[in-house]
Amino acid sequence: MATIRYFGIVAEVTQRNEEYIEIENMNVSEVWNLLYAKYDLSTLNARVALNQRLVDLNSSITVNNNDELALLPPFAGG
Amino acid sequence: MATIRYFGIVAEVTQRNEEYIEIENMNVSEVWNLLYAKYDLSTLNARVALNQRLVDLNSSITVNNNDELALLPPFAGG
Amino acid sequence: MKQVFVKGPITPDFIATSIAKHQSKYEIGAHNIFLGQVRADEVRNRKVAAIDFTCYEKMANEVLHDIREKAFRTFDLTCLHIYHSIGEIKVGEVCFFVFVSAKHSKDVYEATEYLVNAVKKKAPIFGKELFEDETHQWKVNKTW
Amino acid sequence: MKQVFVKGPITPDFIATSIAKHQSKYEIGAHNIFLGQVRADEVRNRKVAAIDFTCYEKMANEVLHDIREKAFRTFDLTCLHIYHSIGEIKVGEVCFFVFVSAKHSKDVYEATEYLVNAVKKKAPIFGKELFEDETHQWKVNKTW
Repeated sequence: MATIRYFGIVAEVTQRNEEYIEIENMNVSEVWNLLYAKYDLSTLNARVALNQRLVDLNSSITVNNNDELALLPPFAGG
Repeated sequence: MATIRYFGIVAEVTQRNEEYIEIENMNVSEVWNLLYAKYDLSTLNARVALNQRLVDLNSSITVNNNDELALLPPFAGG
Repeated sequence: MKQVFVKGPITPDFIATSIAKHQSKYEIGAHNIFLGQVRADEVRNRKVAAIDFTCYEKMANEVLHDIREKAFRTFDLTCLHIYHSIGEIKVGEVCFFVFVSAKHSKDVYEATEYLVNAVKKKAPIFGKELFEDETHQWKVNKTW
Repeated sequence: MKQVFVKGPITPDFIATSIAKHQSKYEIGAHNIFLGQVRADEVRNRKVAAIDFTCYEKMANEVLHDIREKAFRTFDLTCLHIYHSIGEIKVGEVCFFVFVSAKHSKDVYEATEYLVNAVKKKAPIFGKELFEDETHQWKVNKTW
């Protein structure tokens, strides 16, 4: 199971802070498209972090079980 | 009488913080030369302020009685 | 890993204590402090009353570690500290505190500006602006 | 004329109180603070133990008034404060406090640097560095 975490306005839209999904032979881009379709994320201008590092939404890096993928809305610190 | 004020290392050399001198038809440059000769100010790299405004050591501005002339060593605030 | 996130506002007392801790470091000649204070912005006649901050702490700590390392490589600093609030911070309260110390004053200014901008741009911190009328909107940094 | 000169060191408490006073100004989003701390410099094996500051207060107040006016004309600031110690300030103690506040962070950095450098260069403040062995030397700012 991979952990998917949601923050800020993304969590508001998905109505959860995290969930676990079974991953098989999927890359970042495919997981992103899966979640994008499941929730309507089109207006959110989100980014993806794989194991705490930002990666491209279209990245072909493989997502493994035990990985943590986070969907991050615009940063607003400071 | 004009007031002459000394600060920092200048006051240390002149051994006083202020004195009053009778001024007659003297400009800044002449007063400076008078004090320069009276005390040995040669090594002090001082500046002169007339009524709280910096003026050139060679200034020909007239010094009047009731004026305040200050001999200022290098600034060291901050 | 240094503790960056503070629950609730960063108080003047907390800042004073941080300053006092540096008074035994006799090689320091200059400190520069940046404080971010929650502003009562107006958005279409609604006034901000507070910002509720959350963060992705695990990622934020790594990002902040890198930012800190880069600052030490780039600028001649004695020490630096970064603190950011989590939770609801009211207008007028301080939510962000960057503290840079160096031997000489010339080294502190640019380092502070670098740190403030790097945190705004790179740290996964999220801010929900709560308006007086109980509606809200999500804050977006210009650097996004 | 604002009161700039403070007898003795500028304490962390004094700084905290200044910060607290700004928390009711809801238009402020960013503060930048510069603190000058007395450093234990070594000069030919003699170590600085304290600096004894004096000033030509009448002239300093006029100079600082001009510096403050120029800063308000040049930068988009909400408020600014300058404090400088007079008397003997020990190593580790703060002798100089510049406090700049603005709506946005981008406006504070350069203003702080301008103010610090203008005070160092233009204000008639004199510093006698007292060494641990009870000798002394007069401090000279590089800008002289």
